[in-house]
Amino acid sequence: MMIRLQSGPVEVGGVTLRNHLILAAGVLGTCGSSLARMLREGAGAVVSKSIGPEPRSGHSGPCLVVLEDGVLNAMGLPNPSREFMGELEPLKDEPVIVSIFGGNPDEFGEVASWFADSAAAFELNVSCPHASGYGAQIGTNPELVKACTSAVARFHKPVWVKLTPNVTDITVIGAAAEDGGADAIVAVNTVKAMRISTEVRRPVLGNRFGGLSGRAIFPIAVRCVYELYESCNIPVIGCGGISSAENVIEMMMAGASAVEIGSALRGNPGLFREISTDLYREDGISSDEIVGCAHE
Amino acid sequence: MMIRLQSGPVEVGGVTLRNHLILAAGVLGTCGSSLARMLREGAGAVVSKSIGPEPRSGHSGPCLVVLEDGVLNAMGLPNPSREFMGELEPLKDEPVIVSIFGGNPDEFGEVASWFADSAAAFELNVSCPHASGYGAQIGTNPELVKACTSAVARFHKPVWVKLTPNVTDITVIGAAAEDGGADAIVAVNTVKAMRISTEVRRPVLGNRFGGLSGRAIFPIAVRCVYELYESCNIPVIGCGGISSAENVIEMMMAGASAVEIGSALRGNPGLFREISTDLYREDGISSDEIVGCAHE
Amino acid sequence: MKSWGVLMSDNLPLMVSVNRIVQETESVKTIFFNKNIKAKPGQFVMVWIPGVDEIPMALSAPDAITVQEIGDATRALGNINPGDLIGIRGPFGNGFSPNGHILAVAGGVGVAPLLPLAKQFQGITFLLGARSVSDLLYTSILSNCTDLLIATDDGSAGFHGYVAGLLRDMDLSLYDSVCVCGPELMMKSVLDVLDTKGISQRGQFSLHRYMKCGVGLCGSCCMDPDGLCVCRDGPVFQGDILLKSELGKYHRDSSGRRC
Amino acid sequence: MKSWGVLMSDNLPLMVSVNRIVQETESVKTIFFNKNIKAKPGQFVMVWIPGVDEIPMALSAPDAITVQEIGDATRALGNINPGDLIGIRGPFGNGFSPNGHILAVAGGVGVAPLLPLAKQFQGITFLLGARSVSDLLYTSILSNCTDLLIATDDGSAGFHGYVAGLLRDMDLSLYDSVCVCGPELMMKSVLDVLDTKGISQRGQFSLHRYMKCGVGLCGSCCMDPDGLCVCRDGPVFQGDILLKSELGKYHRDSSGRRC
Ligand SMILES: Cc1cc2nc3c(=O)[nH]c(=O)nc-3n(C[C@H](O)[C@H](O)[C@H](O)COP(=O)(O)OP(=O)(O)OC[C@H]3O[C@@H](n4cnc5c(N)ncnc54)[C@H](O)[C@@H]3O)c2cc1C
Ligand SMILES: Cc1cc2nc3c(=O)[nH]c(=O)nc-3n(C[C@H](O)[C@H](O)[C@H](O)COP(=O)(O)OP(=O)(O)OC[C@H]3O[C@@H](n4cnc5c(N)ncnc54)[C@H](O)[C@@H]3O)c2cc1C
Ligand SMILES: Cc1cc2nc3c(=O)[nH]c(=O)nc-3n(C[C@H](O)[C@H](O)[C@H](O)COP(=O)(O)O)c2cc1C
Ligand SMILES: Cc1cc2nc3c(=O)[nH]c(=O)nc-3n(C[C@H](O)[C@H](O)[C@H](O)COP(=O)(O)O)c2cc1C
Ligand code: FES
Ligand code: FES
Repeated sequence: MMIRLQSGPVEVGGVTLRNHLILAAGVLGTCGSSLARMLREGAGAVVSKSIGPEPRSGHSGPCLVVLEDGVLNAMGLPNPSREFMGELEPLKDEPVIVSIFGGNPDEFGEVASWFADSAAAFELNVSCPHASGYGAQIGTNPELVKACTSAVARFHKPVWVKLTPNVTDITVIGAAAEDGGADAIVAVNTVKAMRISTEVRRPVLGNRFGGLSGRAIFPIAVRCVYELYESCNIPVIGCGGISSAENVIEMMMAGASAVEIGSALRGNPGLFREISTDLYREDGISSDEIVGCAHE
Repeated sequence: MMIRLQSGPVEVGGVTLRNHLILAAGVLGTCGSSLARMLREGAGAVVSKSIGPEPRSGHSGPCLVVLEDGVLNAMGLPNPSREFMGELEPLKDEPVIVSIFGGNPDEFGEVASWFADSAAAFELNVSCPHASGYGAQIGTNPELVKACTSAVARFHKPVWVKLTPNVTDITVIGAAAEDGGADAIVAVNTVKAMRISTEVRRPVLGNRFGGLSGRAIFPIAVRCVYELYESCNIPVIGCGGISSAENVIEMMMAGASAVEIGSALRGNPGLFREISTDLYREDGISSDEIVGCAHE
Repeated sequence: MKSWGVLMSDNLPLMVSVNRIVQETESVKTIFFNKNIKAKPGQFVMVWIPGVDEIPMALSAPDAITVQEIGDATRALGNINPGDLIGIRGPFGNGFSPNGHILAVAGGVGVAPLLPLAKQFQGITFLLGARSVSDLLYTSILSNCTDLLIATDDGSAGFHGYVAGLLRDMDLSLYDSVCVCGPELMMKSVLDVLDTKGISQRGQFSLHRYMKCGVGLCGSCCMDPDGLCVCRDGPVFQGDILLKSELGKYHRDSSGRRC
Repeated sequence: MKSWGVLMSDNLPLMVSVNRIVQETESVKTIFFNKNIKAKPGQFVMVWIPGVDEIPMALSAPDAITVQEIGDATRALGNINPGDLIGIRGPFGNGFSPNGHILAVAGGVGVAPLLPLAKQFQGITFLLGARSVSDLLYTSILSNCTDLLIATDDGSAGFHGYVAGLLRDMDLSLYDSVCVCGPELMMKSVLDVLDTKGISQRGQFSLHRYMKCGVGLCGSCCMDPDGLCVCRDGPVFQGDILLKSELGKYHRDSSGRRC
């Protein structure tokens, strides 16, 4: 009964992945060495921490709390900016997608220019729900999404645009990315959320608001991927709450050509290998046979 | 350390509740007898199933699946329409809020007219994420929300407007409800979601799309209540994933004057009494002392 | 978290593959599938016919349901083929809780939830009713494991008349539990007999109500006057609780209207 | 699901109330609180000072942390009062795994994670280093439960010089485990001594890196060249693994830049 996929490289959104399982942005992605480690641990490709126009320390803590069924975080886009170029040097020719952000199309273009040689592709973070002036503040505006995508598309590297689920209609934003020249859509970033410590009567996160990830959001992510698969003509990469081979198959049936995995790596850096072991067989079927099959 | 609230009736949004714990719309709310039962089981007030202009059978099944950390449903607003008036007869003078829906302001007005004598208040369902032409298709449009609210406000009964979290900015919709004359905001309805059965390669719900409720959405609901408390001048009633007295306190600190509880009643119809036992003491503090205290 | 097992993660419907279909009568089939569902006699499952609907069904065996074709979903089940997948949620509900000497009373397809009971407990007296001899279900199994009495409306086999009639003339004081399932009016008649004899509390009736969720949330199966959920508080109720209920008077359709 | 207990539901920070503050040296305080955190020696917690920040701290006792004031968050902890609430996430990390004869080497506030070790294991030889006699921490406790040797940079007590100097002249073959915590350059010197003597693999070093999440997700504590997370793969690493690492060369600040 279980579906097994054929092992081996796949090409999605202009990038040759070693398998369908990609490290999600912002998870173990600030150092070249941790990105390299995730590739060694079996990731088919890795997305870096989101890199912006200036170095940022991020929000004050707590930046992350682990809930029973998910993770709530507000890192605040800490990143070394331009200096991240150095981290990528040992990763030449590896499938490293550089996640970038900016406050406007020019900043997106500027950041992209630093990595135009080293990145296998760009992933545009227009979806972080808790960094003011960035992320979702761009990703909820179709015109800005289109303009930022165009600003990066001119480097002739594949451009993936990562969307926020915190919008009334995600397909409108997906269409804007596609219009701007995106090669793939990544869906989704975290869901805007909050928890409060009742004892000290204040939100637990330093930034008050944060983003929910992990198992709790899997049904929301599946829905977004399903909607985008119907409305877009470019590949969709599923992200949100994936923690097993079964989840991967479900995302693919919703319409994902590949998946990104973040929170489930907590406490289990060997997860990519584990999922691969469950998911792949030499005589497995091609993922083409199941991507989007739940739409028929 | 634990906060205990004073027991006894409270007035919220124009309704005198027996306590802060309200049965959420659509849960055990189609018959007068099940509403009466929930009041006997200790609910401070009950909201009926959403009643619309015509009887509806709802979507074909499956209509609901229980997930590890939540519930996914697409009932499709089944309701007896006008005949629901008969169900309310034995409930005169009980705190019964009638949830209503319609496809436009006139329909909202028409349905409200049937219950203008029997309802303690109206709750406007402009937020169901899976019934085409109704619910969230109205609740994502501020003008329509305002107009529907006004159409019901003319019956001089308290009007609560229940919002969907599936919008870019929930405070805009909250403001529209307030402008329309709402006495309280209820936040939130379910989060649009989907699961797929990988074995049969199709969404598990008959309607494909559904709404996620239960524990998984609690952090999302807390965030929405927190945002609305800052932006609105009318009381906010918190709903989404509440299952314990601690969750109630957390919602109140986010800004909820009362709460609604739905999914957590699964398998535990005695939940209202259990939470009350944990939450109330004769010498407890007034909820005024904690409502919104996480904003300071 | 690793869940490539028999059950899908979470409680998504368990998909089972149809093995074998037995035509029991003109309108009733037993559908056997490839997995066993562990349940108490009288518990039920929600059966998903992909693309059609999901409906409540008793388990007539750990790996079987017994379906009478009456509408869209049951007809779709009637047209199912070996190898087809159907989804199972559950088991749900309370099931029968018999003790002592057991009398089972089944009308038509109501025999389904009583069949596992007959197999599990020894020495049951079983009253099986149907319209006609050709509508009798599972007579050979039941005659093997129970003390079987038959009633047919047309007298084509056994007692000529309704099962309740058969019951009226029996010495019910011999039985500690009377487990009943069948059409609502048949159950109402049985309840009346028990009531007349002052033993309604010994009756355990498995009710049928329109159901959507099966888990006590949606409210579509609630009964007057106590607001009991047939799916969670039932489907089996003690007779004395039903005496003052809507049973036999009205029920509610898919929109919640009384009918 | 019912969770009005000591721990909040989920893993939100456990709020503890400060009981007692002991000024140990000019810049170091021990903060005792009202709940015990069960942890292995060398595991750490994330300490939330509401309204300020959250920082990693060793547990110097099940109900205590030992804080050196160096910046905003540690200064806020220095100004804390009895009755104030702080939040605790954790314990996190691997902790020490000593075996056989244990040598502990502490520099400055690095004594914090080694104190529970000293209390738990008998017969430890403990080298305690500090700038000056007035900076020495926990000497009376340690002299009671360990074989204590002291080193001060200025010679105001014990050996005159760095602890690594003291170490160089000892017969390290007596020890199966060498557990170390202190300033990074001190730890690097200790590692070099062990390496020279060919026993780097006996060293267990508790590292300090900038941390945000504590649970191996955010990547802010990762080390070159293997991408190990100090918060999850550490904070304690075996010496031989550190030999080829960034230790003593550079680390990363809150933005991820090397410094
Ligand atoms: C707990 C429980 C256990 C059940 N077990 C079984 C079982 O083992 N075998 C079995 O065949 N059925 C069983 N049923 C009944 C079965 O669920 C219904 O027959 C089915 O839902 C009808 O679906 P449909 O789409 O085929 O018909 P619909 O299109 O829903 O209905 C067709 C017509 O039949 C009427 N109808 C619907 N349900 C019933 C009913 N129960 N009795 C008489 N008329 C009805 C409707 O009002 C409508 O007019 C059970 C029901 C419950 C609640
Ligand atoms: C696993 C672990 C356990 C720890 N245990 C303890 C403990 O038991 N007691 C204790 O006092 N501290 C401990 N620390 C160090 C402590 O976390 C930092 O001192 C604290 O985070 C500094 O926060 P701040 O806001 O006060 O200073 P910041 O404002 O963050 O920093 C102030 C200045 O100090 C520098 N600085 C920051 N951290 C260090 C450091 N570790 N060493 C030297 N300079 C630094 C910064 O670069 C900056 O210039 C531990 C750290 C880790 C990773
Ligand atoms: C600690 C943490 C940091 C993250 N940082 C980023 C980031 O920098 N850029 C980004 O696009 N997404 C970021 N995300 C979102 C993830 O890439 C991913 O979209 C989200 O967590 C949902 O996937 P998951 O449930 O598998 O974690 C971060 C998530 C976490 C938990
Ligand atoms: C089975 C079911 C039916 C529902 N029906 C309605 C409805 O008719 N009208 C409505 O406004 N909300 C409806 N809801 C949403 C709930 O009222 C509530 O907003 C949501 O479930 C979140 O709360 P919870 O997590 O406590 O269940 C329904 C929810 C469920 C689970
Ligand atoms: S079927 Fe939903 S409550 Fe019983
Ligand atoms: S502190 Fe986040 S990975 Fe270590």
